[in-house]
Amino acid sequence: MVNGTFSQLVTLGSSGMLLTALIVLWRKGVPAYITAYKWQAWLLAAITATVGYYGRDPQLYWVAAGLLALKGVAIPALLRTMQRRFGAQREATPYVNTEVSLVIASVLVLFAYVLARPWMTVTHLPTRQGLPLAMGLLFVSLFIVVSRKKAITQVIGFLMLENAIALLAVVGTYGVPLLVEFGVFLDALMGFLVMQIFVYHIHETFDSIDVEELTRLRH
Amino acid sequence: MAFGSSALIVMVVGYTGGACLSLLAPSERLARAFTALGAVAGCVGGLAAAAGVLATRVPVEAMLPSLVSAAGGIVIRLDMLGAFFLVLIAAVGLLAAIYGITYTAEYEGRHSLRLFGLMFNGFLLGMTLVPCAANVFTFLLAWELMAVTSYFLVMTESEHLETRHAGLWYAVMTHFGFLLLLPMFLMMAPGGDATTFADLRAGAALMPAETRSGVFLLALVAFGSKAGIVPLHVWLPRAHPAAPSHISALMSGVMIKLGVYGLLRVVVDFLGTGPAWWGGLVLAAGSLSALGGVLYALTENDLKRLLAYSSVENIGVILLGIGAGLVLQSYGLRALALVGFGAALLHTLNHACFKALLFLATGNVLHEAHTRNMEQMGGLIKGMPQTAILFLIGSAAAAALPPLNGFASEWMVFQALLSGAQIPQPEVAIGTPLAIGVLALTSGLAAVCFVKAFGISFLAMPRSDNAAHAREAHWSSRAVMGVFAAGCVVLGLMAPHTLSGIYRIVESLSPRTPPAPSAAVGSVWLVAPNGIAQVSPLLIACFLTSVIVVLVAVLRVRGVELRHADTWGCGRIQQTARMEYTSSAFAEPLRRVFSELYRPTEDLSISVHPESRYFVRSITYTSQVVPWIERAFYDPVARGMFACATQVRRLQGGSVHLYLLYLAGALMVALASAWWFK
Amino acid sequence: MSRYLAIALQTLVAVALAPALVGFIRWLKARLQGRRGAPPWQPYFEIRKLFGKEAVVSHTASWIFNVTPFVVFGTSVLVASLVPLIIAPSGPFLVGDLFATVYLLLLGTFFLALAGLDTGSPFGGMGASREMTVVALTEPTVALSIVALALNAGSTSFSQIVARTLAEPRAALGPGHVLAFAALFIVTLAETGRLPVDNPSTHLELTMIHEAMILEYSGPYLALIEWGAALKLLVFLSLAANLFVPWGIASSLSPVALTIGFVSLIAKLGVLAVVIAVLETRVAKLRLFRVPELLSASFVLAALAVMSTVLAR
Amino acid sequence: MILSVLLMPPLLASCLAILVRPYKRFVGWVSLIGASLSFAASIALCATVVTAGPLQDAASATALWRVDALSSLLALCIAFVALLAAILGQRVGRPDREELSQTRHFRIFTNAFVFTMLAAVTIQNVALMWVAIEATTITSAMVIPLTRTKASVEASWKYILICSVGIALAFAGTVLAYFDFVTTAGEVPGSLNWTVLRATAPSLHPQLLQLAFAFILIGYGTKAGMAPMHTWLPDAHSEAPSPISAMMSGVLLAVAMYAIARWKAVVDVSVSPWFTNSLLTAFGLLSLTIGAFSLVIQHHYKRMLAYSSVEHMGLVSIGLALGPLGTFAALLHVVNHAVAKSMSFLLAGRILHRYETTEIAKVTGLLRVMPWTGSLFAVGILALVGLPPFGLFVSEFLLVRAAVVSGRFWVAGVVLVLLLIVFASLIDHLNGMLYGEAPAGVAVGERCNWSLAALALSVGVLVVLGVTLPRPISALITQSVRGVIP
Repeated sequence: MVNGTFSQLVTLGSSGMLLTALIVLWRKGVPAYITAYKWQAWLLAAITATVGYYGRDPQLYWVAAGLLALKGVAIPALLRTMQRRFGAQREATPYVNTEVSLVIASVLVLFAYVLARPWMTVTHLPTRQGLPLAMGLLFVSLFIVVSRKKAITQVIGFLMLENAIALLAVVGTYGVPLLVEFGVFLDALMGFLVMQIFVYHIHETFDSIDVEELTRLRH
Repeated sequence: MAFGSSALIVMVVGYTGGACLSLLAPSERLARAFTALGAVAGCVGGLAAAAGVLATRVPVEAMLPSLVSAAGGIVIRLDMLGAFFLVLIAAVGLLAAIYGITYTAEYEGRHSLRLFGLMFNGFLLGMTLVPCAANVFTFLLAWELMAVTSYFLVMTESEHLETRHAGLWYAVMTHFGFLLLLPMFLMMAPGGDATTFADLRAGAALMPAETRSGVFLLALVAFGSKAGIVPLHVWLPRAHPAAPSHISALMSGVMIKLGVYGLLRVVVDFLGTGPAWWGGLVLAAGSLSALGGVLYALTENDLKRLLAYSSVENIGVILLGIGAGLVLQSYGLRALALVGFGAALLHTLNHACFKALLFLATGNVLHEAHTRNMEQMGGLIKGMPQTAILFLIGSAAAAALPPLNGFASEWMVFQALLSGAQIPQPEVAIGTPLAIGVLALTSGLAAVCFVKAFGISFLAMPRSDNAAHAREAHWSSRAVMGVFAAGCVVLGLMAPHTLSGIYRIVESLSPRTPPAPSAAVGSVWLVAPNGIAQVSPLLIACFLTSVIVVLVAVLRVRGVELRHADTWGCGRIQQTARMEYTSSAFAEPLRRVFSELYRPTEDLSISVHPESRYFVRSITYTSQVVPWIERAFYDPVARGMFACATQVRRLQGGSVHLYLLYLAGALMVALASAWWFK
Repeated sequence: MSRYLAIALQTLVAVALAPALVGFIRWLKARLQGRRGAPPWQPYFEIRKLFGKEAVVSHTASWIFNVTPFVVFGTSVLVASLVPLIIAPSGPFLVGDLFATVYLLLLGTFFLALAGLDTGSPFGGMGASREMTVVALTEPTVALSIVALALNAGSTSFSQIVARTLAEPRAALGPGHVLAFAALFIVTLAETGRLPVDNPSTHLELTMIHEAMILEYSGPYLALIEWGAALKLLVFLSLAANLFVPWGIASSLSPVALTIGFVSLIAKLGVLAVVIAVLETRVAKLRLFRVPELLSASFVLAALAVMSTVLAR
Repeated sequence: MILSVLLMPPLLASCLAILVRPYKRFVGWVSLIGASLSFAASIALCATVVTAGPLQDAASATALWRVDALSSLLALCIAFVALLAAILGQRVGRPDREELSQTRHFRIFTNAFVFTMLAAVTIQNVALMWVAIEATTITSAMVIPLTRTKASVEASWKYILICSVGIALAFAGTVLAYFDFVTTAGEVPGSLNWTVLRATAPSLHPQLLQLAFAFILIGYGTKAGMAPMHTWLPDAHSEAPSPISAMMSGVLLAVAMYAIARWKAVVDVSVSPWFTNSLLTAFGLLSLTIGAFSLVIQHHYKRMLAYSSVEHMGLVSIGLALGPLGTFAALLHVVNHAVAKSMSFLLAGRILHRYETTEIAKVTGLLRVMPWTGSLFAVGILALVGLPPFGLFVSEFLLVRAAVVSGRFWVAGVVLVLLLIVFASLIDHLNGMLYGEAPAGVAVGERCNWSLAALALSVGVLVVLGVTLPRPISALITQSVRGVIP
């Protein structure tokens, strides 16, 4: 029975994360995206802690703490400074309007479930329910990166993609070895910092962070 | 044996030495000297090696397996057929190198003679290695080395725009041929690792019929694009005029013959006997090239393009010989097939001789009159008497007039085709006489073409002051051309000797054939297959000279007073150069006869005086013959490629979202395929 | 020995007879047109007169202009020695076969065209261009008619062909033979510049082909060229006659056979001369760009001849 | 010990560049010495690996670093190209404005970039290899906007975004494979090492590995510049300074290909090779086609070289899919391409420095203006097009032979046709650049200095690879082929 609550908690957490991704598709304002990302990071840290508790793996606590500090607190703060700096309140009209993007998101989640069916037969981990949700989150965040026009929104989409993969790791394998976890952290942070520098560059040279401007290099 | 391989080593060292020395030469003059020195040394080595093999009939072999062992290493084997072509290359190369010394003197300021020296020696090295190669990798290495170096040689006079276009056309067509050689050799390699020619020969015997036909077709197209068979000849009339004259002599006289060498090596040596349609296809290609080549040569006003098209025609004649040989071989008439291949090789030798002479003579004309356009030449025989005589001998040989070598080989091709009529099936036998008709028409048109080439550019009054002031070039160039002219005469008179030697070479190709027909009637007679007809160029020459001597003696005895006066012009006051027949006028009747083939573009514009339309101010008539082969085959391909390119260019649209969409799409496709294929 | 002497004599006879043949045709045409016409041996007087005159050479002409008459006459004489007139030359003395004959004549025309171009006058150029066009278009016909004959006889040398037709008289009337004869006759008219293709007796600038090339010649040079042309006509006619109607050719060297051979040659040449004369009075000259149609007709005849011989075999 | 001599110099040079506050010239010389040191180490490494077999830093299976034939081959290429770039990269960036800070910035990230590539190739742990490759993206992205122009900012943004998204997908694939491994074999220490993965591969689930390979192919394919994920490559390579674009085009693509080859070895054990081969052939042909046709109408020579990289990576991926013969050809092609492409990019940098334009139409009379650079550039292009005396001809010859021997005639046919199109377009562009008159305002003439000698050395290497293919190199490649093909 213990496993029951454990798997329910993990499934709840992962579906919560998927929900936050859908908020980005639904809402228009960039501050809303930042809060959505913050909640997603917190949920990920919670899931990691629960897996650590039930899987009796103390290391995961350190990982959860790291996640919380890095993705839960530091990155949203940096995002807010960036957003205040550019004053990019409204997301420019995206390529795909809201209704159509939500339909696409649902199709992608459906595809993720179809894709994940063979995994369910393979594993008997209690957290296997989280796998398709993680794949769904991966596809939805990919869709966000593809369809949104503001540079900040694309960065948020990319961060959500990394959250999806972290979730996949936690749910699928109860966390990758510590050294690898540390490496992935380092890369996530460095990646985000570089992207942040580039957004400042774009703002400085194009004095707008609308990615539509960036079409000089063609053919 | 040791002599042969040491001669080959001398050859390779000579060329590479010449190449490196000329590259690092301090001054341009020294670079020129080193180029010639290296080339002469290499050619002498090559000649010695080939002569050794031809004399002793023992092939020279050398192995360097350590080099590129993965691809089979460098293997050299010079057999009789290879030696024949090596003699051709080395002889023409030697004379062209000597001619080049004075010819490239005018390049001193404009082009880097160091690069020219490097490329010239590299070109000769590549060409001489092709007949010596004995495994796939060495053959392809030498083949492409020849192509690359000749590309840079064609590009020496790069200031003109059409030279650059010519270079591009040449590079792409040669590479097209090269990229067909690759699969051809690989289809023949049985296990994929055994790639020496001996393995290919063994493997070819066990190949199923359709692979053999596939290999034959690839060989015909690949070597045809190097030899310049009609649909694939488009680079020839562009590259040869653009190259310096002694380079185009080398390319036209010898390089395109390596296409013939490749065809013989693969089809006759490796594949042996094939179905009859092989020979039929070669006959068709031969007649197409012969007729197409000469027809376009007729309408050319640029002397070098005329000679380039005439090379296409002569390649057609060679292919007629090979085609006859193949058809006869497929019906088991081995002795007659031998005559066909022998005739083809004899014509290869003769064409190399007179075409090199003609190109070098054009080089002299270009050097002095600074133009290739025949419409601006005329009266050069006054300023350049010796070049004129040599050009006349070359054009007489090219028009296959009796005592010279062109007649001997063309007569043998006629007899080889005639013996095709003895094939049991009548419907196949009808093909060879029709080929005789095509060959006769071609030789007739060739006669017209060379009357025009010699008559318009050398005779009558000069049409430009450049032509009027033209004087003889350096004595060394005339000496070199003299050697070629002597070659034409001697090869013509001594044709029976060379032919018996060539029969021994062709026999070495397929040892199973019976001994050659009795050519030993007397070393004076050229004998048709199984002795049905004979002709002796030597006796013809003797009778002709004796009759002419008698006539001259008789007239001299009676005394002939000569009075010089103006040309009679129906009472005109003064004869000017503008009244002469021009080259386009000379070819105009035939252009009208074959207008269906030429489809010339004609436009006539008459400008009338403003006051009244009855007073015509000027009439301008321009007519151009654009080879429709290019419009029919090559333009669609180029347009198609550019259309695809514009579509693909649009892929890189510039928007990040588009790129990310590609990424996501690719992911979806990969996941679907992973999920789909259990 | 006697065979070489006979052939040498035969060649001399041909050289001597040629101007008479041209004179006879001119005389016959005059008679048909109701004129008295010059006697058949008039050309001998012309040649003797021309040899006496001085030769005028143009300033622009080069050495080719002086060499051409000798080459033209030389090739004609050499071809006359190859063609079966009275006896069929054979064995080592035979220098060439049919192909060699055609190419020797081509050599003569080659130099004549060059001489035409050499003087720089537009007439010479026009004549050379048209003559070479006609020669180029007749080449395939001549080659195919030779092939038609050679396929029957199995060889392209004259003696073999003559011997084969003598051995099998029935073959002489075969379709291959007749068609080849017709083709070769049309080619003869074209090559020697007879009426349908070119009018030998005119000096009208735009119509003459052969005459235009030799417009500049005078004196002994003109004599040699005229004599060479006459000899070429005799060679073509005797070729047409003896290859297709070989009866009467002396097979042995006995004086009786030789006289029969000579008489039959004269008779055959006479018949052909009459045919040509009648033809020339009846037919008008073809426009230059209708000549290729005539020549392609002869080419089709020759091709049919070849097909009938090959397929009938 | 040799491993540390290989890895340490670039790391130390980068740290030195960070620490030295007022940037001094000697940092450039230090990184040059570091590069030559690591090159010598890589040669020693190859020698030991060929003779003594794979080298590990710790005896047990959980060793972090492991160098077998394949990784030593790639380490050799990386070190050689890094040395070339270090020699040629002395004066970098715009000479007039704040040149010192740019050079310092450049020094830090170039050396870091070399370190990450060397680490990626020698690490045994799959996930850490991913981390190293992600780090290469980040370090190289930092250098692209060295000269702050609209074009370079745009190129850097596209590069970092597309590559990071691609690499993230690759990590998803890695996690999936690890998930499959954990469910079958449980938490084994050092489980993410190649050797352990290959050992347990037969027992993994085929359909799961297929999905994992799909993610990995798309992920690392983006880094390798395979179509249709190649779109960042022309922008990044044409805007980056020439030493960086030489290293990126020469070896960074090869490192990504190395990762795909490693994973193919694992996946082929459980899933039948037909699956991976067909995917690799499909993507290979697509990149060859897009690369070839994009070259036809091309107006910038740097983008021309970038598209030619896409085309060559297409050839390598087709080679990997053609069995042992094909893999031998593919690995030889990687080595040849690294040398030829880096040389061409460095020369393009010199041309850009003299002509100040990347337009092909504006660069004329190259042979007259810069005779040495022009002729070396011509040699580079002729090598890239696959003409005999150079190495690429041997690898393309072996590739086509592998296709014909393995019975895939249509693949060989399509490859040959596309190679002809590439040949035609590159020769046309080269033709336009080499000949013609020197444009006004361009200084004519050039002194032959020792940095050109280094490029002449690389031409020597190409000819040696093309004509002789020395025995140690072919032995190294045959060993690494055994490493890749199960």
